[in-house]
Amino acid sequence: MPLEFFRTADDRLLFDAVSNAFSADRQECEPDAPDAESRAAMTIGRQGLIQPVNMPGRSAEGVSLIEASAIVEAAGMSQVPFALSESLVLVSALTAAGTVVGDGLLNGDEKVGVAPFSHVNSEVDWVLHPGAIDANACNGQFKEGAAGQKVEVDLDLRPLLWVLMAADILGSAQAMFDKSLGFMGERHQFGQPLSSYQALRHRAADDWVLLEDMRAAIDYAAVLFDSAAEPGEILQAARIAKATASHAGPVVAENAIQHHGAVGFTWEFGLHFGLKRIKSLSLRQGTASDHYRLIGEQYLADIAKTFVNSGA
Amino acid sequence: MPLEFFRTADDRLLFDAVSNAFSADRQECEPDAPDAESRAAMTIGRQGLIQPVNMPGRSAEGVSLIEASAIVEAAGMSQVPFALSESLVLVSALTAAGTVVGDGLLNGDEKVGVAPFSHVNSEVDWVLHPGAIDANACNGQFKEGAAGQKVEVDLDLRPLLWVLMAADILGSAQAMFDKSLGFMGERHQFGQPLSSYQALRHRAADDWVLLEDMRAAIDYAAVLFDSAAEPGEILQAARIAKATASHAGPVVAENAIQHHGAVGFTWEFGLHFGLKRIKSLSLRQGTASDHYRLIGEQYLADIAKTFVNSGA
Amino acid sequence: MDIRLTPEQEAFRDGLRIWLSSNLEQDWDGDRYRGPTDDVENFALQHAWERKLHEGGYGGLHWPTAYGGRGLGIVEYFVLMEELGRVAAPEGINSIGRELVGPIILDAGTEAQKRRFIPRIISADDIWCQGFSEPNSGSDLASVQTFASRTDDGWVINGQKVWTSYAQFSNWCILLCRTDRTVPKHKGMTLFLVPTAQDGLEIRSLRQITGRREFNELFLTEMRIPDSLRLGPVNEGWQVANRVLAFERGTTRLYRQARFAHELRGLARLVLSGAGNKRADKALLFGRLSARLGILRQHNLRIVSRIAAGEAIGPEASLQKLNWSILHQDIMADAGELLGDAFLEHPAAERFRETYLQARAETIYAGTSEIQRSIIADRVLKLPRARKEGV
Amino acid sequence: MDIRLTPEQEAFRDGLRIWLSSNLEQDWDGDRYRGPTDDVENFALQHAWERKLHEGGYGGLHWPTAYGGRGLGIVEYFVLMEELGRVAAPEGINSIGRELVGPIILDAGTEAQKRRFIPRIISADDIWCQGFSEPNSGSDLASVQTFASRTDDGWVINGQKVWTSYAQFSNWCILLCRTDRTVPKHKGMTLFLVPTAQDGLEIRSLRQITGRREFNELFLTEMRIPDSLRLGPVNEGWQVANRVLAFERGTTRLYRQARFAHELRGLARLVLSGAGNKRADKALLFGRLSARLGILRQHNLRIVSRIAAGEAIGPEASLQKLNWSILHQDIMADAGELLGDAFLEHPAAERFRETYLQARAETIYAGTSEIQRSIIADRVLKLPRARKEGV
Repeated sequence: MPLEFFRTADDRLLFDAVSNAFSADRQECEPDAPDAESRAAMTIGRQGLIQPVNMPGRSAEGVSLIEASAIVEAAGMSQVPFALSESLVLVSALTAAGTVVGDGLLNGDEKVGVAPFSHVNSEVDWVLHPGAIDANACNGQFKEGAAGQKVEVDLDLRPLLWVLMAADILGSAQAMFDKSLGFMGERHQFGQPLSSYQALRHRAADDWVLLEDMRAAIDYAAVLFDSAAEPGEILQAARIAKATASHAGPVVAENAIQHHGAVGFTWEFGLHFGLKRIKSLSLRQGTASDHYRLIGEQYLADIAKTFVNSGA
Repeated sequence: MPLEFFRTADDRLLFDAVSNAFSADRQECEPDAPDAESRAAMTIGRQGLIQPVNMPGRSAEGVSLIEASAIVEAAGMSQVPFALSESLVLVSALTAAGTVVGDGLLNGDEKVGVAPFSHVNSEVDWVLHPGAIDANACNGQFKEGAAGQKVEVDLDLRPLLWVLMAADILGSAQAMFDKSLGFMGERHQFGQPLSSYQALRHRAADDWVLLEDMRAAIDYAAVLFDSAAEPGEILQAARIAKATASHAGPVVAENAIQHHGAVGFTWEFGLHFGLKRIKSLSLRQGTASDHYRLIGEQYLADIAKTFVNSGA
Repeated sequence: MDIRLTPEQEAFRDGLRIWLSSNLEQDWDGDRYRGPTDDVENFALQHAWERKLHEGGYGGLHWPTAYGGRGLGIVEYFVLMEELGRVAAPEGINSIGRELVGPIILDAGTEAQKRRFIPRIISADDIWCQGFSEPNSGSDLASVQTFASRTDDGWVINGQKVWTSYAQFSNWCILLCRTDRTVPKHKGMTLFLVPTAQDGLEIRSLRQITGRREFNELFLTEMRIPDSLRLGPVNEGWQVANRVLAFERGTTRLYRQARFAHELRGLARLVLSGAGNKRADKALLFGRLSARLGILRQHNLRIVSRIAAGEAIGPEASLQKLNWSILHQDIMADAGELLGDAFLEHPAAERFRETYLQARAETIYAGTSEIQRSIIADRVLKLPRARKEGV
Repeated sequence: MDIRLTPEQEAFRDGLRIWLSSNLEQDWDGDRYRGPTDDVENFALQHAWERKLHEGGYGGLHWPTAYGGRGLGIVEYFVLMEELGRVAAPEGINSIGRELVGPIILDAGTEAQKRRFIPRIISADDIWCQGFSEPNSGSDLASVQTFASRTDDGWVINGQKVWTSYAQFSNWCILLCRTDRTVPKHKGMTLFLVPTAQDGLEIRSLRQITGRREFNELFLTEMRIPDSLRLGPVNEGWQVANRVLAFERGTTRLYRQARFAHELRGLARLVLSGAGNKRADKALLFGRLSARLGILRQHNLRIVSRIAAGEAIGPEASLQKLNWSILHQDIMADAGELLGDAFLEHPAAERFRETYLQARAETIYAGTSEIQRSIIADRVLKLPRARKEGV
């Protein structure tokens, strides 16, 4: 297989299909309505275990992280009102643990949440506690039934969670960006479309670069995971994805509001749903700076190792 | 006396006079020529002690820090090839210490340097070691003859040094900015002057704001010093001036080069003299982040104090 | 240069501090500074505070005694603003009256208008709103379409306004209307003073992303007013408004700097209480923000002392608008970094969550950041343009 | 998606690594990567390295075997670029030949031109420079004034070029000239291949702010060349050059990312050796820079795999130009923060001091950052303009 670091026709097909499903769904429910949760869970709950594509014993229901991140990106783009990243990771964890709960979730009979996502946890049957963010520990994940059962799982869930949260930020930010491009083309000020003002054109170009940066970081971490690369490498790439999205997502979202002027500040226009989603995802599970520091600690530790070696 | 936080007609008169003296001087010497040092030292060496305006026993030769910073700003603007801030501070220190060396310096018979300004120190008779940057210690300054004499001085030289270095950065950055404005008005691309492109217009506006921010921070620290305000307050204001200039100076300077295009990258055009001066001043005696952190430590310590008080 | 207050000014400040400590509610604190989220309750609280300030003698501080003002100077006004901001006192609901309508009437109103309106602004008996923006104007204020036609005894007005803050609680509105379509657009507009409870004026409130309803749309249909409610000469509304707007940008809400400093102290207390993100570089972030707040205050000091010295404030005010609005957004961004999850969940972070959203509007209203940069490029730097451009 | 090399590609890389370890000077290290500061010495070193690479079989890697190339693919070329960057090998002096002139000749040259020039580019027997910019063109490349007039047997050229890197060491120059002043400016230009040792061509070198003399001015006075040195059709020089320039932006100097990574490792070693600024937030700064370097590599991977899949690279290449040039400047800015005084004084920081200056040019040459943003706004985002604007 040749070097292929771009989304293929198949990838785009999946993305479009999921996008269409989500946006059909969205037309029937208010963005903040809790009813929408179960609907969204149904849509994605069947996806099952996220695992490396070429892992021996990969389950038939499994999806690759590339596929999962396309699904979550589409969900962000359609503002699916559900903590999708966490749910997908949870399903993976439970399926990997092989409990009956896994089936209950796959069938949509049981509800799940991920700590510390309190808004999801209010009425769930199971809670997943991802391990604390830590540069050195790669284990530390466990799940726990609300009733107190506890099963260890053997999968480092952090890369999954970080990559999918980054994908959700990317989709949400892309949607706000697209809206602002449309608005800039229509809205006139001083007799010209907003899109003709160079300061806005250039800022839009910079925002597009940020979106592509997020996309590259997410795809890279996902493809490393899917190729069952070395765990430390996967973890570092996932941190880069989360750090990049946590940094760039709010910038793009806030600029999209700025480019809408006062209109973007109204509740009815709805840009705030995306802004809050992005802001929340970017602060949870480690801020941009938190992740950059962890990346840097690892980077410096690696250099120090070669340093000592070359000195010896 | 009413509230008067702006440069008065007298202040501007001094600034213009010094600027004229420096630029007359500059025409006769190459920016990097060592000969220019003594000439520049003559120009400013007579200024004597910088001390609070209304301090009892203020010497007749004394200048206020507002005046001294105007002089140094003018020197930066004319790219006087001499570490003027350090020299002025040194003269102050020596005058305060009341040694005969002070007279030697005032007459231009002796040369001085400030550690760690090694390029100045190569052929000097006296070296001044400003205290290490430290949030808590306000003493720690001493001067030392190259021959080993050592006299303690009772003046905290850090505020003087930081404010004057900031003023030098401001003057240098202002000169580069002014040059780039002129260039943008003359240079045409795609049939229009560069100055008609909104992205450049807006960046120039942001740079102007940065210049004004520096000016405000410098003037404030200087006026606090000149009014003999509380030493801790003066120190914090001087740190703000140095931090602001160390951050903003390089931004303005680098944008000025960008706005000149390839022309600004040529040795002959000479922008690099200002760039190097600014970069060097901004890194010495504490980088922008160093000073911001010290400001923040002080800020948080002050809050913690009120916190404990209100809790008690 | 000198930045010390005179003994009289210091006495004024000390008296004010004592008055504030006994007149603000005992448990008043920063986390309630935006007032209740219920719009009606909030109006009641804000309005009551404005009346209290007036009763305390702090209304119309630097306005002429002839119209009910105290006749003090800009420095005393600055001291008042700083002290109000320092304790995060309520902002009041009538800032348009105090900071825009009052100054315009004092500048361009008739003697009768001054006697009628100024005392009632000072006493907070009248609440004013501002009908300048329109759905298709936005940053391009001179493109207003709302039209006022001459009648025998006055004017009849048709059109639509938008982004009119607190119109639902106001009894008066200052309205910018086109009165001549045949002249260049800056030269055919006139200002009017309009009672809001009047036939032909419908007010519809808009919800903002903070959840509050401050904005309103105004629909004007054959609304009739007498000529005595015209403010300034016919067709010179733009010039009259702009003269004051330039001043306004420099001097209104001088309390912002002090209020932001109050917010930053609140953030620091929350972080020091242990709610913060353990990994954040607290010293760097607080150092940078507090340094920038210091510079913001110094620019205020400069503006105030220049006005005190009789100088005019022009486009330099754009610097201050740019600075405060961007700094406020940066404080809220750093609040996220400093608090991490707690920014989203901690009860004491509610004020920062709302202010994060509110601050998005601040680089848009009263002239977007883009407009401010263009003003600086045009009027301060005088950068040549190739041809007429709007922005 | 798949980012693994094939076994053949891995073998190629392993062989290359072995070759590099035995052919780079034993004490070669990053702090000498810019070469000697003496321009003549530097030329000798760079040129010798290019010959060595050719002798090792690494010249013309992805060019047709018919003209002396190795006939390998873009992925092998990418591997070569990464490995050269990883050890900070000399950049060579003939990048214009390899990355601009070669591709244009292969794309638009006659068979005779291909046979004559391509092998000598591969072997580094010819060194090329580029005469595109002029004193009054700059970013607006289409406004060139240097004019080539038809004669009986060829062309006579008059004009002036500037910013021509390494012209003083080149024996050939690719020249963009106006050949028709009566048509719109993009449609009246033609490319020529010109020997530099020729009557009517004067070269004057310019000193740069790094102290080096890489730039040159070219003065062309009644310079005569035969028609066989015309490259591509008359009056289509702009189209021919632009087709390749778009490609060039995406694929030339793929080694930059690896070279910057080498620089960052050098900076980290210097900081870890204790030379650094004790107060700097090392983890944050190195984390952010290394993350951005990772993303830069991923964009390269994307471009290379799209070319390998037969797709065209268009304006997306502007993304990469923006990213690498700004990241490089940010690395050098953070080097100052991380090193403090040592940035100015430490002998091992010399490379960072020079690169800090050199990087100022990188957001200017090969299309300024402003030009790249405009290309993205126009061609990727397709944002409507009100009227024709140059940038």
